[in-house]
Amino acid sequence: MSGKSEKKAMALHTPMLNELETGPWPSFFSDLKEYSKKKPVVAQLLNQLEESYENKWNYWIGKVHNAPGYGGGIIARVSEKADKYPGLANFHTVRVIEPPGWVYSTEALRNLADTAERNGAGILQFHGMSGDILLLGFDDAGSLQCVEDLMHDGWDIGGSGAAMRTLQCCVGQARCEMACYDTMKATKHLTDTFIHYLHRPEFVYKFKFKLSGCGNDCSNSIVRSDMPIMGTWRGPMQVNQEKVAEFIDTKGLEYLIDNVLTRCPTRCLSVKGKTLVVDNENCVRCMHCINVMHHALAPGLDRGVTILIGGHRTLKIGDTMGSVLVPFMKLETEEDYDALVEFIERVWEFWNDNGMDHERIGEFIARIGMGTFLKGVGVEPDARMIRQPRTTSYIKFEELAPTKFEGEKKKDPPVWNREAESVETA
Amino acid sequence: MSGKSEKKAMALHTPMLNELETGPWPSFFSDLKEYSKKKPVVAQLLNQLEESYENKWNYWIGKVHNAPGYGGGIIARVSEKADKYPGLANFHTVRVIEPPGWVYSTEALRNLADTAERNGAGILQFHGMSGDILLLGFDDAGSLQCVEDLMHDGWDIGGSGAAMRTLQCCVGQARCEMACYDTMKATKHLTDTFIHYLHRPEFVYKFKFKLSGCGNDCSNSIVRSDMPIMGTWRGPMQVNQEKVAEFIDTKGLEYLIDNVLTRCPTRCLSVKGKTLVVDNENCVRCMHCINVMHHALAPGLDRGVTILIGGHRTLKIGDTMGSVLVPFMKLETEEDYDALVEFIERVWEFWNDNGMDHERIGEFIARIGMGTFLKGVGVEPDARMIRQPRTTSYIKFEELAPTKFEGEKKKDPPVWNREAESVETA
Amino acid sequence: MSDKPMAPRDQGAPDYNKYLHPLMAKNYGEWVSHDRLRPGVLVHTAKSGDKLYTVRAGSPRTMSADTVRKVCDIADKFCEGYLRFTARSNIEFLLGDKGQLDGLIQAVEGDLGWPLGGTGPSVSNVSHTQGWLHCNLPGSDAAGSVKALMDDLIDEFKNETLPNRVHISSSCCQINCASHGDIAIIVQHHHPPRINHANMQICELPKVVAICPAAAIRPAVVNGYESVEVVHEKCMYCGACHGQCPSMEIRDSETDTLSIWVGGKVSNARSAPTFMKLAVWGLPNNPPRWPEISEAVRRILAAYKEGAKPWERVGEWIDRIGWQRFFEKTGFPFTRYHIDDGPEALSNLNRSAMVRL
Amino acid sequence: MSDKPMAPRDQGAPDYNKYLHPLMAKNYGEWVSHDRLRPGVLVHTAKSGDKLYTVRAGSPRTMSADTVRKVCDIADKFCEGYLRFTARSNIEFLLGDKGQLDGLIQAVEGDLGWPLGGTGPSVSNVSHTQGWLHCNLPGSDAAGSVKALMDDLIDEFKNETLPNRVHISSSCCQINCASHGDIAIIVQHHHPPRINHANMQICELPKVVAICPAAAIRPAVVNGYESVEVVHEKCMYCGACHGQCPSMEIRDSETDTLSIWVGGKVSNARSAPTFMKLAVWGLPNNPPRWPEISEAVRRILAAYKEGAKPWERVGEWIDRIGWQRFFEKTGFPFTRYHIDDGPEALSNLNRSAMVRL
Ligand code: SRM
Ligand code: SRM
Ligand code: SRM
Ligand code: SRM
Ligand code: SF4
Ligand code: SF4
Ligand code: SF4
Ligand code: SF4
Ligand code: SF4
Ligand code: SF4
Ligand code: SF4
Ligand code: SF4
Repeated sequence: MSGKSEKKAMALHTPMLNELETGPWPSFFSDLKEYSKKKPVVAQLLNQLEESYENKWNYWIGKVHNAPGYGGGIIARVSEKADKYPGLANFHTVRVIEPPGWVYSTEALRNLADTAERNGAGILQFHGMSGDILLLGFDDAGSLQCVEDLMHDGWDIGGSGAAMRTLQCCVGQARCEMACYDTMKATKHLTDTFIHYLHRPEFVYKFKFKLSGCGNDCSNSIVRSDMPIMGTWRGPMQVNQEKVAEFIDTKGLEYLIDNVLTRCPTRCLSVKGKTLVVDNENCVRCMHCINVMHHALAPGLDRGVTILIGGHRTLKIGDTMGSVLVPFMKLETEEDYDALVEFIERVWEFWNDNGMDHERIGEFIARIGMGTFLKGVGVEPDARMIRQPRTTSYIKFEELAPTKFEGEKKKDPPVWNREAESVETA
Repeated sequence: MSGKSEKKAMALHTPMLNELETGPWPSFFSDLKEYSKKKPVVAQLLNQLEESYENKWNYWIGKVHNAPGYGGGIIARVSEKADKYPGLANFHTVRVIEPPGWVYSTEALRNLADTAERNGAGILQFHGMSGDILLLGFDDAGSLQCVEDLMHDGWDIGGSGAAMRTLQCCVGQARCEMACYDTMKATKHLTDTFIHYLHRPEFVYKFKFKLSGCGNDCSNSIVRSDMPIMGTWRGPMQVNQEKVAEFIDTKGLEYLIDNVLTRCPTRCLSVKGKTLVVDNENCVRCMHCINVMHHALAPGLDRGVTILIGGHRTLKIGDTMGSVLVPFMKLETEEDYDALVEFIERVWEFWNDNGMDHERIGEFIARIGMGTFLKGVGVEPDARMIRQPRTTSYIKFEELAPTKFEGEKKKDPPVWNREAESVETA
Repeated sequence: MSDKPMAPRDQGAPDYNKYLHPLMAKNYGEWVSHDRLRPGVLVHTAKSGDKLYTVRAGSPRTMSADTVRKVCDIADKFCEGYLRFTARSNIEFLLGDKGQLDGLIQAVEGDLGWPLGGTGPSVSNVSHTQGWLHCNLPGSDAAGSVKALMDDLIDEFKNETLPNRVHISSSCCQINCASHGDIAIIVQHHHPPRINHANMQICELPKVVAICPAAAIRPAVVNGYESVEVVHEKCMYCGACHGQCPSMEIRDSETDTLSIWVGGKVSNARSAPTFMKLAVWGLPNNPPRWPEISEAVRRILAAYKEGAKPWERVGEWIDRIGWQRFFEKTGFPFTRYHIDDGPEALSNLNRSAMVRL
Repeated sequence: MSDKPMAPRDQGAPDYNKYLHPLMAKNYGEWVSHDRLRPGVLVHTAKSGDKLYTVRAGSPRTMSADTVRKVCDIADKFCEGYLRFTARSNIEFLLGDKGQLDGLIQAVEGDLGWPLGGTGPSVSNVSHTQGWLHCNLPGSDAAGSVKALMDDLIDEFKNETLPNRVHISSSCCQINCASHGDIAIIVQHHHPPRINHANMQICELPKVVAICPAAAIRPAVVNGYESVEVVHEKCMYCGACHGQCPSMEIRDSETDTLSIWVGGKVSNARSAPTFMKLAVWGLPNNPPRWPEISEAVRRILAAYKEGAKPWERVGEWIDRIGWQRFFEKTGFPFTRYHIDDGPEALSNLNRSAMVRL
């Protein structure tokens, strides 16, 4: 940020915010207050924030502002109080794609701090809820320069708008014994392969991936991404019976019964003496027994991923949750990766060809039905995709009737809605 | 039935139906074939049925035909093949209210047989799926005479159309140790009190009660009646610890664990030595442990009913299932009965004032929402009415906005449907 | 016709007290336990120490007046003139004197020819509907197909060797008056209704337009007739219109098929009640004995018998082993039509990463 | 501004290999187990026998460049220059040499002033959103309210004494960018949007009309302006329109309230993932420290801590004891607004006779 506005020192008047200086939890306010001595614009920011606290009101308005050639990545904000706080006249956030697994060298972190400070207000967030590094407080020119500097130093800007969004994954194989596939590698591979779709909003709406190394889902994929990808395994889990016996000796049999056996969702664990018996056929890879007895148990050796589809938060039709789309898929060789990429492209194509404006893929599936969706993306139905089969007997066999996403698309109410129309025309 | 048509003998030609004479299960066909020797019209019926079997086609058409002063109870059918089978020109069913619990004296049964035979084809069904006694095969005059004779002998005709329907209950206290209230008495009481609504279709649509003495629901109330009434109890269940010990001695502890303890839905049973410990606070009165150990366990002593609302089969919006409306209510004294009657009237009034034509109460609730329904019928919300609270954050606090059943009733789409309308007007 | 007055009398339900077996009347509300002496025979014990024996037998539901009289003869001889029917159309002869049990069984099985059974963990009588015998809507028969099915399943009726009770229902159209069951058979249509425009005016137009759940029917003038038309894209072939209006014919003897549904459960025991779910569709409607239906039901029963734990109902068993296994074990194909697209479509998806691999 | 070329370069994700702690790089994919040495300190053991120590501390997420540099100083001193952040915005210092553990802890707690914790069965850091600091939509602040809340819950962060991990989220509008949690705080509006008709033409009308989930917005000419109107009966105050169009103001500092939701669960462990459910609504939006929120969260935590079995997440605990008990134990009223009227309304009713009495 290079304008004059920033230079103008401004006294802090923050009686309410000052109350956020007490208490043991680290205070972003104390930090920024201190920093405002170095960065005057931060004082303007804090004074405006104080007004928000006083009036329970917000003074930011959105605008559109992009780096040339890009369709997103800068969240542009202008202040309604720019007269009073000229430094906030333009105060944008730049989203930066994080290193998969949020791992850093201090060199990289210092580079980010320097870039943020040099071009803008010098405020950083680790991390945004989608996983990005967020750099706050740039004016128009500063944000463009920031982007340029980031690019120069090997970073890339994150997603926004109706585009593929920045991916996020758990630490996975870098530091977790549960990881059933290489989440970081997969995240980088998908990001790099599809980077065009991240930078240029060409979809009907946003599309998020989140990758977790196992069913514990430490990357929150199932409710927060359009395509959750979770690690899992085929065949028997690994059991170290010596360690099982040790576990029983240390913790007691009752602990095993109460905390492991009776907690298995499919009741597929039992104990014979000090040996754990696993009915691997019925194990649904929930991870619980492994979590509790991680010294004795581990995921099986034939590993891969389960791909789900359709998670998102609540806008429009209410929360949707990812549901199983591909029960199991290997993700190791180059061919596996190619297959995944090809598969994703097919899903996107069908969704973008048939989805409505602002329709997340979960909403799209809710509208057209999973059966139709599967056909559209060319996936064979599998009973593992469902909790239970249909309970309603009205079926339109497609051979005999058009599917729901074709035909009178906009005028066709979902079959299940009893429309006022029938009454009106009567 | 007195017309000439009946007298006309007709040879049976039933090659396909004859195949229903083999095998161990009693054959309605063999019975009617034999009977047709006595009742010639039955031969016509069987010959028409044979044609149905041959052509996989049905030859009955409905018509409206009622006893004077009644709006239902006779299901009138005319045959498309009346030329060929003149005895089937009119061939109606008379629904007769069964004795609660389907108990009979042979005197009563013989009376029904005689009445059916005297006035019509002499075919009886024990019972219809709603619980009625069904008498088949009357022409217009015969059916009226049949009704008249039934009335004379103390019977009454059953429900049809948009009316309260014939009630049905399990055998209950007459022969079941599980029964938590007097299902027969309650069935008779509600039938008699509301008999006007059974005979005169004045509702927006049909309304069924089914009454079961306990949660085993032997009268199928929960999916098949608009107001399921199920027996239950408050406070501790009855445990005979001696019999528990006997059970363990005979069947073994493992049997107890595998078939009782681990099957309790809320895991509120445990065993100390040979004593069964019940966490009565968490028992949801599912009946399972009592079913398995009925010599040792019994419902508690403070008994009453749980009233549910809204069960029906699949037409229009798909199956609905009854859900809890009144978690507990005593049903013993006259005041209790009066309270129930008053409550039902309130429910009916709200439904009939606001329901659409042909809208079962379960569909009505699906449309307006249970919260609005409760307010309409003046019942306080209770967390036992729900499986879990709402998961969607959009709430219209009624203090600030009209409820869904008021206002632009017909034109208002349910809040949750994304309408084509929004696109059309764009 | 008689000249007695025809006017509403609103007499209400019969007084059941008159119809109670003396031991029922005496011990009303005082029963303490029951046992099953053998399949088809229950004994209930009252606080007083009285014992009431029940002999349950399969009835065809539809009976001639003469058969009803035969039933009465038996009840007069053994049951002091009292008997009852069950919620599943079985008959129950009530007996106070255990000494007469053999005689009663002999009379029921021998004279009447009705099999004893349907108690405890068995296949009880099939709930069914009118079919071609009386209804105006059926696409299939009920009584006949049930007779054929029960011939096939007779051993499961007469013995108590299943994990828990199995309640089967069979309905002759999608309205499904016989409702849910552990196993349920229904008819399915595959076309919109064909309209007889010439005949249309006999109906109440608004009714039939309003009843359509898919808002597919709209008033129209066709060939000069005031009639309706059906928007084919919207119609889901439910047949609701056909119930209101005979001129809207939903049935098609060429294309109608039968489907089998599993896992309906009404009782609250152990698990909450559940709707039934689609198992297999596209079975032929094949009178007079519908062998394909019997075969499919037997497959389900065999897999259930082999795989379920005691007390698990059909739906509970499948929930434990997973639907994938159900389809494997029965050999029925899992198709995209099994995937729900009704009001609860989303919650019927597998919204988790829990899969058997 | 520099004169370097401004053109899309599509560089993709940073190469994480450059950022891996040496022990991570060496043992990538070869970890065999982990232990918690104390709250906030993990040790992961690799097949090679290597041990990697992790010191996890609560971060405020929003930091000045100077604070980032302080963090780097510590990592340079103890961690060979490597560290990471977690999915919940905690910081993790990575350590190869156990001997340096105390020094590292000292530096983090002392110099940086960030508390150790958030591991195992504790309340971890609160996921939160932009609030008044940067977003255009917030009805409340996020970072500030979270600071106040965590001051209150600090002991639950620093100790591992809960039945299982508790993940809290706090969002500043109904869009809820911080998403589900065992406990989640969101803002609720109680009026339809107020429209600034004079300003309306700056927006893309079709967008805002199409985005409304309730089809409540229609184009209209108001006072000569090309604008829209909202059908109040249909509007459900979601604020989706406000996100598209600043001239449709959904917020109201007088009437907006906060609500708390419980039982969101993402992991598949034991039970399938679940959405969060409404616990209490109508809490005041009370800066700077939102004491009513802290109080309500503490009530939930206290009841959970007392009542849940080990490994039960908040939602699993409530499912076992029943919602009725949850409301009893927390003292929150159960109201008709708790009863779902969304797409899964019917299946969220108690469709059984199972009740605790
Ligand atoms: C910055 C961030 C919150 C944060 O403080 O971390 C954020 C901030 C905004 N979100 Fe978000 N969302 C952020 C993660 C999320 C998440 C969480 C996630 O990705 O895991 C969700 C829920 C998951 C999901 O995608 O459903 C989320 C669901 C939304 C929605 C609702 C989308 C929906 O389909 O339901 C909107 C509104 C929209 O898209 O119209 C939205 C919109 C917005 C906007 C752009 C507001 C707007 O429409 O103008 C906010 C910009 C704030 C600002 O000034 O920077 N944001 N948003 C997060 C992105 C940072 C990053 O890139 O890492
Ligand atoms: C006779 C009976 C079947 C049987 O063979 O036992 C029957 C037969 C008919 N039912 Fe039914 N239903 C019979 C019990 C049921 C049940 C079961 C129950 O009551 O437990 C149901 C499902 C439960 C429910 O109410 O949802 C049932 C759900 C229907 C429906 C669908 C109602 C709905 O809202 O989904 C219709 C169609 C309608 O109402 O428009 C219907 C309509 C009919 C009609 C009247 C067909 C019509 O619309 O013209 C049938 C007349 C057949 C005839 O010629 O006698 N019948 N019907 C049952 C009544 C006998 C009795 O009075 O005891
Ligand atoms: C006679 C009858 C009641 C009536 O008024 O007619 C009846 C009688 C008994 N039922 Fe029932 N049930 C009767 C229909 C039902 C129904 C409804 C139905 O079949 O249409 C159900 C609900 C079915 C469902 O969930 O789909 C029903 C679910 C039960 C259950 C719960 C089973 C379960 O585990 O889910 C029990 C408990 C048990 O089996 O111990 C039970 C238990 C009993 C007991 C043991 C109760 C007792 O202590 O006397 C009775 C003897 C049962 C036997 O067959 O061994 N009864 N029972 C019905 C006989 C029908 C038949 O002929 O087969
Ligand atoms: C570091 C982190 C991954 C990352 O890439 O950043 C992580 C790391 C671990 N998680 Fe996680 N989880 C992390 C976020 C999550 C999340 C997502 C979130 O919090 O937003 C979830 C899903 C939460 C949900 O369901 O709402 C999550 C659900 C789990 C579970 C399942 C808990 C359960 O019983 O439901 C386990 C298993 C366990 O606790 O043993 C687990 C286990 C673990 C283990 C023990 C895995 C391992 O063997 O290393 C790690 C140490 C945990 C500890 O704190 O004791 N992790 N974990 C995240 C730390 C967040 C934090 O700072 O608190
Ligand atoms: S999701 Fe699984 S693999 Fe990834 S960090 Fe969590 S426990 Fe480890
Ligand atoms: S991973 Fe889950 S489902 Fe599999 S055995 Fe362990 S607890 Fe059971
Ligand atoms: S519902 Fe209960 S009381 Fe009635 S017959 Fe069945 S087990 Fe007995
Ligand atoms: S009745 Fe059901 S809930 Fe109650 S203790 Fe017995 S098994 Fe458990
Ligand atoms: S199921 Fe259909 S065809 Fe059969 S009796 Fe009922 S309404 Fe008639
Ligand atoms: S079959 Fe059903 S959906 Fe089709 S027109 Fe008739 S009522 Fe409507
Ligand atoms: S929750 Fe709402 S107000 Fe907060 S950052 Fe997200 S969009 Fe903005
Ligand atoms: S607040 Fe929501 S429901 Fe109301 S007009 Fe705006 S988008 Fe539509």
